[in-house]
Amino acid sequence: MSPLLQLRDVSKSFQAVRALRGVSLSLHAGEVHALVGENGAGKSTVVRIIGGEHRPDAGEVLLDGEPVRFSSPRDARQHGVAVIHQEPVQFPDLSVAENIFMGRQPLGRFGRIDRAVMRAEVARLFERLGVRLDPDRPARGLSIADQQLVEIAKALSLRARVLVMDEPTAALSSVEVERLFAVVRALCEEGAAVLFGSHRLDEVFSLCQRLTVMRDGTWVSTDPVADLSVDQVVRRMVGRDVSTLFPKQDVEPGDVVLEVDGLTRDGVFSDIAFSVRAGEIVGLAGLVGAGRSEVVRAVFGIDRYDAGEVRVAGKRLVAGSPSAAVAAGIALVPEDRRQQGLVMEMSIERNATLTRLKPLSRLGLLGGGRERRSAREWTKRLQVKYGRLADAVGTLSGGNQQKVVLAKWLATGPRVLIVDEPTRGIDIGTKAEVHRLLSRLAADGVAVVMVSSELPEVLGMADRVLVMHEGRITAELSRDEATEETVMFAATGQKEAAA
Amino acid sequence: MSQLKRTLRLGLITATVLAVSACGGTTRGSEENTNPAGNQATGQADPDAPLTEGLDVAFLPKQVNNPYFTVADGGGKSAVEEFKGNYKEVGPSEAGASSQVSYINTLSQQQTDVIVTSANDPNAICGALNSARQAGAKVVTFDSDTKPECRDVFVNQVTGEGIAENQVELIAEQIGGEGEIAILSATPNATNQNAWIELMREQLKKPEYSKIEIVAVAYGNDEDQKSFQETQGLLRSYPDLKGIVSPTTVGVAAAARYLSGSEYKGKVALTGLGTPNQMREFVKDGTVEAFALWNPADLGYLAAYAGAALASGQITGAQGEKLEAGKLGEYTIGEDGVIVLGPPAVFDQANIDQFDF
Amino acid sequence: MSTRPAVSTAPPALSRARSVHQLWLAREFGIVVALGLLVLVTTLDNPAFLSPQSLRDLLLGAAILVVLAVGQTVVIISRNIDLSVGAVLGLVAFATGKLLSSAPGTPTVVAVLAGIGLGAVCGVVNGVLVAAARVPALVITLGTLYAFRGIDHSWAQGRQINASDLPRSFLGLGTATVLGVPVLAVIAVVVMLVVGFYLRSYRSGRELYAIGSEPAAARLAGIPVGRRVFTSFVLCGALAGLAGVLYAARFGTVDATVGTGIELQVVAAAVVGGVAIFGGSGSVHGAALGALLLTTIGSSLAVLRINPFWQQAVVGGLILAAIGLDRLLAVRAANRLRGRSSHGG
Amino acid sequence: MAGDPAAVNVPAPPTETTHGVLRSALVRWDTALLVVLAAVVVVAGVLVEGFASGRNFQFLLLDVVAIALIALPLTLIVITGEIDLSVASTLGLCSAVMGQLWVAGLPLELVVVLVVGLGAVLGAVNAVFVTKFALPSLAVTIGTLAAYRGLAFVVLGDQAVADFPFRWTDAASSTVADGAVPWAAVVTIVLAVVFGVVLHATPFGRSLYAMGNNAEAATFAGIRVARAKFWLFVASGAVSGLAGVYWTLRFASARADNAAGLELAVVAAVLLGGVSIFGGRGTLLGVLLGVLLLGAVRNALQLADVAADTLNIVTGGLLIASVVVPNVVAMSRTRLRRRPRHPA
Repeated sequence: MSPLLQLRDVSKSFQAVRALRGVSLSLHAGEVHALVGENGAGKSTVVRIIGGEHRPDAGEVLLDGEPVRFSSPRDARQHGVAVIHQEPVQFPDLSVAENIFMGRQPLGRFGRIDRAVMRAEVARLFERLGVRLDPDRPARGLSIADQQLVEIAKALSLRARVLVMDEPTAALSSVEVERLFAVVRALCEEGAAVLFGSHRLDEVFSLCQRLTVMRDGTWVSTDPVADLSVDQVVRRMVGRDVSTLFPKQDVEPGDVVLEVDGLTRDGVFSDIAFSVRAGEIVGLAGLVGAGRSEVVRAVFGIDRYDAGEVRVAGKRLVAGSPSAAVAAGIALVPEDRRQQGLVMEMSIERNATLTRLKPLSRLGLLGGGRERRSAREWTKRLQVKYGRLADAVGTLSGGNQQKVVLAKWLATGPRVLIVDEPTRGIDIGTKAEVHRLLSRLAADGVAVVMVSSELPEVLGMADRVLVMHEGRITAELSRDEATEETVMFAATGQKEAAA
Repeated sequence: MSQLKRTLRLGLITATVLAVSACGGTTRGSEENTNPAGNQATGQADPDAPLTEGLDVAFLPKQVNNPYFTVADGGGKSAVEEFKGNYKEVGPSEAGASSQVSYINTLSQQQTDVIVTSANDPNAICGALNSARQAGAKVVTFDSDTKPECRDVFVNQVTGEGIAENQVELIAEQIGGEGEIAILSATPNATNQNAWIELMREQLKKPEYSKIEIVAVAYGNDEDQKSFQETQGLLRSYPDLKGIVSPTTVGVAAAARYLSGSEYKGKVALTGLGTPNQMREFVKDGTVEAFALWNPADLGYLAAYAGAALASGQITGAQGEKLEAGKLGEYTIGEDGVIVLGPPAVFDQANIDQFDF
Repeated sequence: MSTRPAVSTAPPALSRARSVHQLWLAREFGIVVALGLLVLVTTLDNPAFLSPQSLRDLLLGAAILVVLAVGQTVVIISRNIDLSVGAVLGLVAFATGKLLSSAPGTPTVVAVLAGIGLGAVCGVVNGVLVAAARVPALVITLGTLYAFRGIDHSWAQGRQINASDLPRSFLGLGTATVLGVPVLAVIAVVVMLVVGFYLRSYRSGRELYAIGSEPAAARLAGIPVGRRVFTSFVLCGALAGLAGVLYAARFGTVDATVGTGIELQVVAAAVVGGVAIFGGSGSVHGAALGALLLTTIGSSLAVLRINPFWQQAVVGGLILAAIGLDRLLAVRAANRLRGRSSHGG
Repeated sequence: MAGDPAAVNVPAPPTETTHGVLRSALVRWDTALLVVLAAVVVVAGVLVEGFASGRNFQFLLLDVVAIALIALPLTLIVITGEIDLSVASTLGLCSAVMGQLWVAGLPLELVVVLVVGLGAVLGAVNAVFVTKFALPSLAVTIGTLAAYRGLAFVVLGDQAVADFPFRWTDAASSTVADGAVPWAAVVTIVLAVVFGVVLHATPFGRSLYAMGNNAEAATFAGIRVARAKFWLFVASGAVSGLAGVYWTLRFASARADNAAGLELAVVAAVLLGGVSIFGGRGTLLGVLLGVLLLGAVRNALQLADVAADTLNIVTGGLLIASVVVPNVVAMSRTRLRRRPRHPA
């Protein structure tokens, strides 16, 4: 049978990065096709091209064997191709129902919107998904999981023939996941084709018929799931043996540097307690939306917390003040590089020195090339590849951008380094550099907290792994205890205290 | 440095400055506040000197695009043409107190011989006017004056007494000599308005007006909508109001417009100072019996001649000097260099159609 | 584990929604209350304030501001602003006067349509500059505010159009009443209802909210953002034009300074009426109520013989109070919603 | 591959390119303004009688001083992505209070200090609403724009206080060594230097650009965004108060309606000066040039007897052009650069 949708050696680049190189992929009616690969392997780009957000630089997309060139997401949807994004953007002020039907609300007489029908439609969709959300509530304040469900409902409402899901289950509870799978299977029986991108291999194996592995923007392999084992897949994903990838050498942990005690932010996370010693790397694992980033944000003072306290070297830290945190020697390499890590419009130099303006100024005045020298020194140490220091940091590749973020923080000589998804969306080479860097820092006695969704990374780097689920720490695992299984168990909350 | 310290220090500094400055500072009345340069009529007048030709005469109204001034300046234009000068009108598009200054500066920059202006603020333009005069310009004010030391001559449309008399007379006969009346003025500090209101109160002290009482003075700020609302307010707050006097063109027009569309039409008398064109309709539909105004065109006309006479050395602005003003005939300069145009004209059913301004 | 479904029961979600709705009710209800209190106080002081005549005056006074506020709302909802409405009103008012005085035969309807047309043209200018050149509306409309006013002035050249120059039929529009309700007020209400209906019940209307609420998502949803924004400015301009015609009809005397600085009141009315200055939420009837409140304050100050200078200060206070209140409600709602979801937590 | 230095030269996607072009355009913006200004001066000097004279120069400076003063702090505020529309009303209220205090018989030196202090307080009110309650500065300052002007009228009604000592009123427009440069302008220039150094050469100033471009990233870098904005609004208020003192003395008249509507002129000047309304971009020099350009054009046209109406059209046109032109240029360049990348 001819594939419903097909990519034929598609390539795509963004300024410095070649995101895809000659990727081919085919989806057949009635199949669930898994797309796996590390972050930055190019999955999302594939998804976006199928969804009509990007147009390929080379190669073509075929629908029913016909070459198509989607001009926009709406265009793609009109061709029956729907995408569910990992972190959906929604209209906070509008009702859930309108978020689902925006632009295609059911019309009554005189072309006016028929709200009754719309509400009924939504109710039916939610029924089918087993979701209990009030269609009339505004989208503002929905949890990531709920946003996901709304997106899924939207996709269903499109009666799409090709459904693309990018990490749809990342934030869902297992019950919801089961429900979702039921729906997906039903869709396939109705003749739809589903592309299912996920990190959770267990889900992939239980749901999908075929599986495609991508790495560094290239196609690696496509096989029936039946012929594959988890180990094979993982090895194909990382392209080398897991053990060799993450070189964290053991160091004798020193005194406790960072202590977090009963930290609670109502409705986000509660009673978070842990401590980190000098020279230690503590991994913070869990699913998207489990509250990991929220915890580190609170520790660093970006968000306030309702209860608990944070101590650095025994001294209590003022709540809600990043500058106080910096003064106390904490550094945070945030999750969202483009939004939080860097000021994209500013030059590499300005970004690299943003955290040290005071120390770099003399008599309160900047200048005399002190910034340039400092910037040059640190970008050199981290081997940042750039044209001129005056270039906008936005022109660098993801990996080099991340290095600039690290540079600006390492320059402050932190005692506690918190890294949130430090290698998200950067290429394998740089990734390894970052990992080496982190373990060297640990060796130099810095206390490191690493939030990461990439299990291999966590397992490889961390001396201890804390696992969070829905705002609570559900397990603390030593290096030996921590395995894919134990972590996933705790992360999905399937057994409290999996350890 | 901590917020607290910062604030403390700030406070300390302020305190010291205050202390220092408080003692031995400049207080009100401790110093002369008039410009020594602001001199009165100087030089010798030569009554027989001919009007110089080719004088540059510039009209600077409170605000260009204001119909009243457009008419007045029009009068000035015709005068300037009569004595073969060069007329021009410049001015700000909104009547701000200070907006006239840069125009005065510009004019003195252009070596204008005569500046004829109506002051938005008696003080704000004084400095500029004086520097213009030092640069050789003659300054005539009309309609609203500045401080006397800032101009050579002030052409007053009419004496306050004249207005007050006329207005009280009009309203008295319209309400049949007794009852409550209210005044709808322009802005609370419009120099001439306040003077007139005072004089009207004086008038009403006369025995024949003993039964008439001013119950309120409202301010419409010479804005249509405001005057509208104020009129409503008056009629509502004073149920047995007999009449309204509005000695300002904008006010009287707005009031008339409100009355003509309301239940009070014909029941409440209205008079004031307005232009025939604005009031014609309301006189015809019976909302207004009669109202008054001087002829703005004549005002501008006279001002232009006064300026020319000054520039030609005919007059210096000293009291008692005589001024020959074309078709308007001869005028005598009063004290403080004030020239009075004459009593206002009254417009009613009978004569209104003979006027177009 | 098996407890999870139990957690995700309908009640919390529903009650949540209800409370959210109540918040919005409260928002507009608040204005009504304020309005009521104001009227009450004034009436106690002076019963005449509730006389039919005075009520008629109130409606008359509010009508023009309401029309402008409705137009402004449409623009603000899509995360823009139009500061040029005052200038447009002035320009159109004068143009209408000019038209009718030079061609007295012109039927009122034609005059009205012409005015709306001219207003729309001004709206097109704004719309093109904002949507096509992608320049912030604040800056553009600040510029066109100067420009339109300037054109108005240089056209008027100090001439004034008086009631006597205008045909009675047209002036009638300003004073006529149906069943004791001034025609102007009727027009304003109709405009409000129509635009409100459009925003509530038509896709393009909802899309304006969507654009204001989250532009990125709007593009992703394939909404033609540029075109919608453009239309909103044209609509706003057209309504400003209509307001200009109504102004001419009501006051009869028109010169180039008409409507100077009214844009402030208009924005104030919208904000006081609960329209979020950064788009996404708010309603035209809220804005209309805001406009009514502002005008009522004006005339009750006049009736209470309170120093009229207080008016502007009060308006300013109201704006601050309004945005403060909205913020408060939003935060409350956020806290109530924070973290709760269909699967508990 | 990502690390390949050559890759850096690959054209960036639209957003970055736009920014890049814009910035490079803006680096030249000051120069462009300077050229235009020079051109205007030369042309006017030749064509317009009375333009090229010391006295006229003095008048020109006197006219722009108030705008220039207020523009200084406003520039910093706009660079952080906020805006303050209440400046002119603050000026008015300060002027009104100045009148009342003088009438009350306080020594003028004290009055001046108090008035500037009042300005700072009024600015602090804005600051509290914007930083503590996290309200949009646009809405807040539209509110205080109305409120402060209203209070000014409440304080002084429509009266004018005019009997300030001549020594003081004269000083407001007197010039250095009786030349063409007014003392007021000198004060402004000194303040401009201060603000310029703060903006361009101190950690504080640097952080303003960062928060203007991306407040979130600035916060994550440990920059105290709220505090910085707070003090900027206070400064804006204080300087507006100072401008109020100048205005009152120059026109020898304290009035509630002083400088009504001036905020538009100031914002226009700041934007013409090349400051991005979105924040993150702009230089103080550019703004000063913008102020001078607007002033020079108006002054020249006035001398050429161009009607006030036309002046407004010109001002509006300049403002629109100053924002539209760079944008259009940027967009067209982006298109040029991107075309080859779409062999469709």
